[in-house]
Amino acid sequence: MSIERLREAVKKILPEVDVVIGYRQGFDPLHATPYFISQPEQVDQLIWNPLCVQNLCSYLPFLKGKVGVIVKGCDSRTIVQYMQEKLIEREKIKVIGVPCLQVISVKKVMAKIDYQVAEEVAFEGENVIVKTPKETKTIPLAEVMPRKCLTCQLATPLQYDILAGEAIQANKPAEAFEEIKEFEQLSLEERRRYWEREFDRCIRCYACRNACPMCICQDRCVAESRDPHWTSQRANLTEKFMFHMIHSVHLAGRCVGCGECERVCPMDIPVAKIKKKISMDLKELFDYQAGINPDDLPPMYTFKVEEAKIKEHEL
Amino acid sequence: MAECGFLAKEKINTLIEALAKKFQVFVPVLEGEVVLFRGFESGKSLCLSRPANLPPKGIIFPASDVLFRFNFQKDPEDPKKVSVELKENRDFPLTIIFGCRPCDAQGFTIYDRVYLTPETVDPYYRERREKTTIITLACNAPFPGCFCTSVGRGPATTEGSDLLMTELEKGYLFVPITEKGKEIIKAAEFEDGSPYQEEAKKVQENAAALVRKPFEHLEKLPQKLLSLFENTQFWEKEAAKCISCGACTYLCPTCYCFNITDEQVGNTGERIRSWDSCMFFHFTLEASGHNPRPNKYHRLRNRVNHKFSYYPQKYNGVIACCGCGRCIRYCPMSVDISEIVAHAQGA
Amino acid sequence: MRVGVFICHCGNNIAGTVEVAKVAEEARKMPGVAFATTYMYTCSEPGQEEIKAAIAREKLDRVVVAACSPRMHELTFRRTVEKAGLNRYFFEMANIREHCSWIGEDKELNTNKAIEAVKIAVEKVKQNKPLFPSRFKINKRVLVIGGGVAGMQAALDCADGGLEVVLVEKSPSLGGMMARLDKTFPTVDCSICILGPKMVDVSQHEKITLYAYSEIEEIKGYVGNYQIKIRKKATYVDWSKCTGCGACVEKCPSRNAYDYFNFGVAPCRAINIPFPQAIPKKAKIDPKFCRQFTKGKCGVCAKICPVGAINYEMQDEIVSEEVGAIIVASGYGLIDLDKLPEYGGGRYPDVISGIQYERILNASGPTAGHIVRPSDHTEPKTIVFVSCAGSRDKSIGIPYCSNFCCMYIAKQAILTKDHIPDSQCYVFYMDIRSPGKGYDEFTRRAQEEYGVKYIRGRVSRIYPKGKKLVVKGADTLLGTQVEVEADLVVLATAVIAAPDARILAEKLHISYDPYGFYVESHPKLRPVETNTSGVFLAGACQGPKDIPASVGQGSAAAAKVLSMFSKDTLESDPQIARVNQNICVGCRKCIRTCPFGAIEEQELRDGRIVAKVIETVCAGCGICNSTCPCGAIQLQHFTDNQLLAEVNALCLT
Amino acid sequence: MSYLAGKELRIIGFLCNWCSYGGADTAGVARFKQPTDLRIIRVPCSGRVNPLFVVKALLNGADGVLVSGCHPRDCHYSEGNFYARRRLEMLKRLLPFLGIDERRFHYTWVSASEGARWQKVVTDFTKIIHELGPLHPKKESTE
Repeated sequence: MSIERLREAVKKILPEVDVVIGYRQGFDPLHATPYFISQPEQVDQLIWNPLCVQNLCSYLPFLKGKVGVIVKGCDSRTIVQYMQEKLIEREKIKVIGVPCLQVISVKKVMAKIDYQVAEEVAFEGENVIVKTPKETKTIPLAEVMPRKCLTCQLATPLQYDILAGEAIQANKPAEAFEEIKEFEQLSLEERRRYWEREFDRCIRCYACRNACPMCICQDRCVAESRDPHWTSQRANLTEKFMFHMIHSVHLAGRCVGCGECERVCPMDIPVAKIKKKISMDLKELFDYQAGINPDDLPPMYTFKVEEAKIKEHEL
Repeated sequence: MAECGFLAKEKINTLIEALAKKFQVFVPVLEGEVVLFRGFESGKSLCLSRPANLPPKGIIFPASDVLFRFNFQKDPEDPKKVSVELKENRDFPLTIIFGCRPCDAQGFTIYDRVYLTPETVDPYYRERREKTTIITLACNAPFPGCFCTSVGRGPATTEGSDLLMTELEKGYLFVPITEKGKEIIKAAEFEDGSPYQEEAKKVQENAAALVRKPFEHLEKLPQKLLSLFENTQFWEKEAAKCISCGACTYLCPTCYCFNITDEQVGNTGERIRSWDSCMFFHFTLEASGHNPRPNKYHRLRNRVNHKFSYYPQKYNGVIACCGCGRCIRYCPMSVDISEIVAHAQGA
Repeated sequence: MRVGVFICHCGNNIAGTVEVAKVAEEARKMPGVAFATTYMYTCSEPGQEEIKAAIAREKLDRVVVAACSPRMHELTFRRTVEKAGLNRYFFEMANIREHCSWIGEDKELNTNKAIEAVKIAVEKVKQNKPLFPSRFKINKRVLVIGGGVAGMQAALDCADGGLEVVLVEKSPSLGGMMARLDKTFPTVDCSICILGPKMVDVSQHEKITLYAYSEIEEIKGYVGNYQIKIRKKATYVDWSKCTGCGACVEKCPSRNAYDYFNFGVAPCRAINIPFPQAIPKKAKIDPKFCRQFTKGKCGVCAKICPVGAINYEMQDEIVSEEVGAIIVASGYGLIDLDKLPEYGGGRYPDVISGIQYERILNASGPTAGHIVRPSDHTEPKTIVFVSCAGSRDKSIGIPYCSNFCCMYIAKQAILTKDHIPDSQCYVFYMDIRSPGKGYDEFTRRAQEEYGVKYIRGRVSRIYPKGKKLVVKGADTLLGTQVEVEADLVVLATAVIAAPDARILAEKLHISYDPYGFYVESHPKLRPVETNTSGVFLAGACQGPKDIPASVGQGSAAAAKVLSMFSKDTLESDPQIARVNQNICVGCRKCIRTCPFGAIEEQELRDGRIVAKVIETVCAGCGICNSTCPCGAIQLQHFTDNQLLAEVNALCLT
Repeated sequence: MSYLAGKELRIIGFLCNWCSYGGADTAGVARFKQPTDLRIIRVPCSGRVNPLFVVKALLNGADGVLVSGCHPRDCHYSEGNFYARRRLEMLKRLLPFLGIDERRFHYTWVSASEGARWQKVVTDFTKIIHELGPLHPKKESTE
């Protein structure tokens, strides 16, 4: 898809909305950053490439007035989930859909370039070319794909008012939760130690929470409140573990798998894994996937008198 | 002439092994893709190739510190009579922070002005600070987002360090900065470092030249920022993409804000001092439910102003930002404080 | 905080296996506990006095009693602390009897368990907040669902008590099942003769509004203030004009309509009046059979009707009523004959159900009271009654006893003998259940005076042989096989829940058992109450019942309503959900999950949408509380912090 | 922990007031002997039991957690246990993923009349927890 078409689309809807949320280059060529456009002249700075990773929909519930937003296929599940939960007024939102086959994981690129400063970044065919003071490195996009892209089924967004580009078909295998099933091969003890090791790094900066499009409590999160007093300020494992359980349980049946929680973690904790496990179970239990059908009901907020898949547990 | 020492690369571990006999030594290690400071255990391999994701500030200013424990005792005769006993938690071991970066070390000097001002000395901080020796590794290249030279510092600034090491082709040059640093040089086995000082100087200059300079001339900045205080439009624009998490402040070597809570179960409990962040809504939430900084732009404004306006005004011009770039590098939305400062200058 | 802890010996019930003195001693060490003691019987008058005295003497502001189950005495002690000037919710109970002293053998373990039970209660009570009930006005009208004998009794008692009653009956006439019976046991007096006057009283009572041929469409609101929507089904006859003269029925050309009132013993006309004593005595058209509807032309009744009451265009009508309480007397149903193939039910015309036989016996029934076989209208000489036809039979999911079959079989046998002196009745039975007053004597009379042959055993199968039906069964007393060649077989078909009992239950928010019978609040002590306050039960909707029991419950339910309405306002339980609107982020999840529709949106001045609890509707389940992600909505007296305090007390100390 | 170390383990039960708490009372009235480990927290409805209470208990020192409510369809509030069933099932499947044996958490339905059933539930569950042993061999310090 050409950047021109996107800029056109933005220019086209700008008069109808207060602001359009897109991307521009961040502090270096390897980092894109959300861009709030309210003036036509800003549009020239707008960019679109696999570095545009952030899920811009996360801003929507907190913005008043009419808003335009650039939405990738994966991000569009956020819109759908907001609709399910009536967290946005869809008619107040102008969704500019962008076809997308993959973004890239900046963390993975950083690892490939030894965490040097990226001076230039270019995309050629299936590669991303990164120039650092030391070297110029050509990296196949496939090698720096974030996990969510590996099983992406939504090359074209589920929801859009304008599609900047041609609708395209996803070219990835469907989610089979291999990663989860693999992990479940480990012994209980190993799993326990794994999480203790990972959560031990948590500094409770709440980046995962605040970047999560479904964490709509934000400032009111129970993780910081004293009433209710679910967690203390202790920096011990129990409290860190508890916080991540709160996040995961609150996301049960709501997580749209955008992976923001994991992407933004400065300590590189695989926090999306737990949510994915829950999503896997709820899919099996209730044949439910968050953010696919606007008319669905999140499974934790409804029930059936006879639950086909829940058997009584015997002791 | 300071008798500086030189050590071949492969000897680094031996050095630390030796130090570890007398001190508890914190070293940067690799966990997954994350570099962070952990207590040294022999066999553990160091990661000196890049700055730690999380600066070592927690070693002197813990993320959560039990200041004291309290214990209520009840008179078995008359349960209405209750006495309380306090146990302070203040005996800390001699400590070495090994391999942090100049910016990390400077962070502590920012704290010192606050926690060691004679009229309000923080005993917990002082105790740890005095017992800690900081061995810093100069950067021989900048890292994504960092801008130390713009805030009047550099990849080899010595301020805050006790001993500055520079990576050279064959090994590391150790230049003592303080008495504590000299002690280390004396204590351990070093070759004479003087022949390597030239090479070190070059390495350091090269590095400094490569560091990006998003802004300069900070003299007028404190005043300028104050004049922008009421400019809601400016701050709302800058804060639009901020998601108000605490990554920037918790990863910041100069952020020193804390919260104090008592946690009691049964008759015993603890008073805990834990990191807090001005980016959080709860930071300024008052008991009444009123919050003077209800919006994220209020909070971002405070973070910028604290570092570039309030602090320098209080402490003769010293900027409370060491330019390590972590808040930029790790910001979920790539909010760039250096860009905001530049915008402020231009506004 | 100054918590007082009172540990009850309960005679030896607790002290026998728990060292109460040790519990008190440990309690004194607990944070916030200012006083702890033991007492022989804390719930006794002096025991309560002791608590009051201690509250005053020790300046206690919270009280914990460690004794029996709170389900037993929580209210008692709440009143006690209230009398002593504390808020009644500054009280907690530790159950160290049912959950401790009575179930554990090891005294040391029991004592320790009791100590921890006290610890939990102490930590909880310290978190408790004073709560105050609010009062709300009640609408002193009552809705009675079902115009059978139970419903009518309830309606009349309420109306005589001065209440306005709305009576909704889903069939075209009052009377229910009893109106179909010929005689009643054990007095063998004419059913309709004793029921008729009641029906008349109901229809003429100025305080009773009767909606016949109507059903409950929707129920909104809460105890004291319900809004009811009633569907008046189309009869296609303007009842305000219809005089019940019956001319239309005479002339109706469609003669093969199903006769619901007579359980299809014989067909009836498409337009009909269910029975001579029907109230209201009005005609109605069954569009399934009426030619005007099926063929689109006929109109005979419209031509014949002297008052022009026929209206083929009539539509269902929805009317609204407001009431303060509801009595459910929706009655029961009967298992279909074809559910009993081994008895040839549904296949052989001369195998009929007990209720059908009642209609055959009845002088105003389709056979004008002459006992004839449905197949060839000849008089049967040998009649076999099969009891427990479906009842007490797990294989078809009816393990329970239908309660009154044994009795009506005896009655029907006696009546048969009266009608046909040279007839012989046989009864196949499992047990004869006749515990009522004069009941057993009655069944004996059937055997001893009327020569009814009772055979103890199940019938294995029934098959036709020429004009007769062979009934094969075992005589378990003689241990022999028996075969009876019968002219007519009467099956005492099992009593089941009314067809749409479940649908109604869901509208009422009351629970029902696996068979669809409504569940009372307590099987012994609250037999006519339900768990939904303001909704009461009467008659067989709660389980198979005979007439006197149903009438008794009708009156009981009425008495409950009358006593509830003896006050002008009701006190609402303050243990309900409350929203901290500062915290609420308006995600609406609580609204979606509340079973009672007790939470609504509210827009604040700053435009924020937040949740708001309708105090009188909230039942205090706390689903919203566990649903709310930010803990803004908290169930009072069971808040997160209160429960966390209990968890922490157990985990962290 | 002030439970009798060696003899008991820490087992916490969340019981709905209307059915299971009554069932436990019924068991008591009938003197149905049970192991003493269980500590009961009374809640109005199983629907009140936020799965996070279970997590909180297990993370902070409980060796087993039991949740018991009214049988489906018998909920005093008509729907509470339906929500509980979904949420607790989700949790039961999640726990082993975190390395906590799912047998340490059991949820079931016991009515006020099922004293014998309650006795069995408590006895069997306690037995299982004792087979599994303590979840926190050395209790973590609070720093």
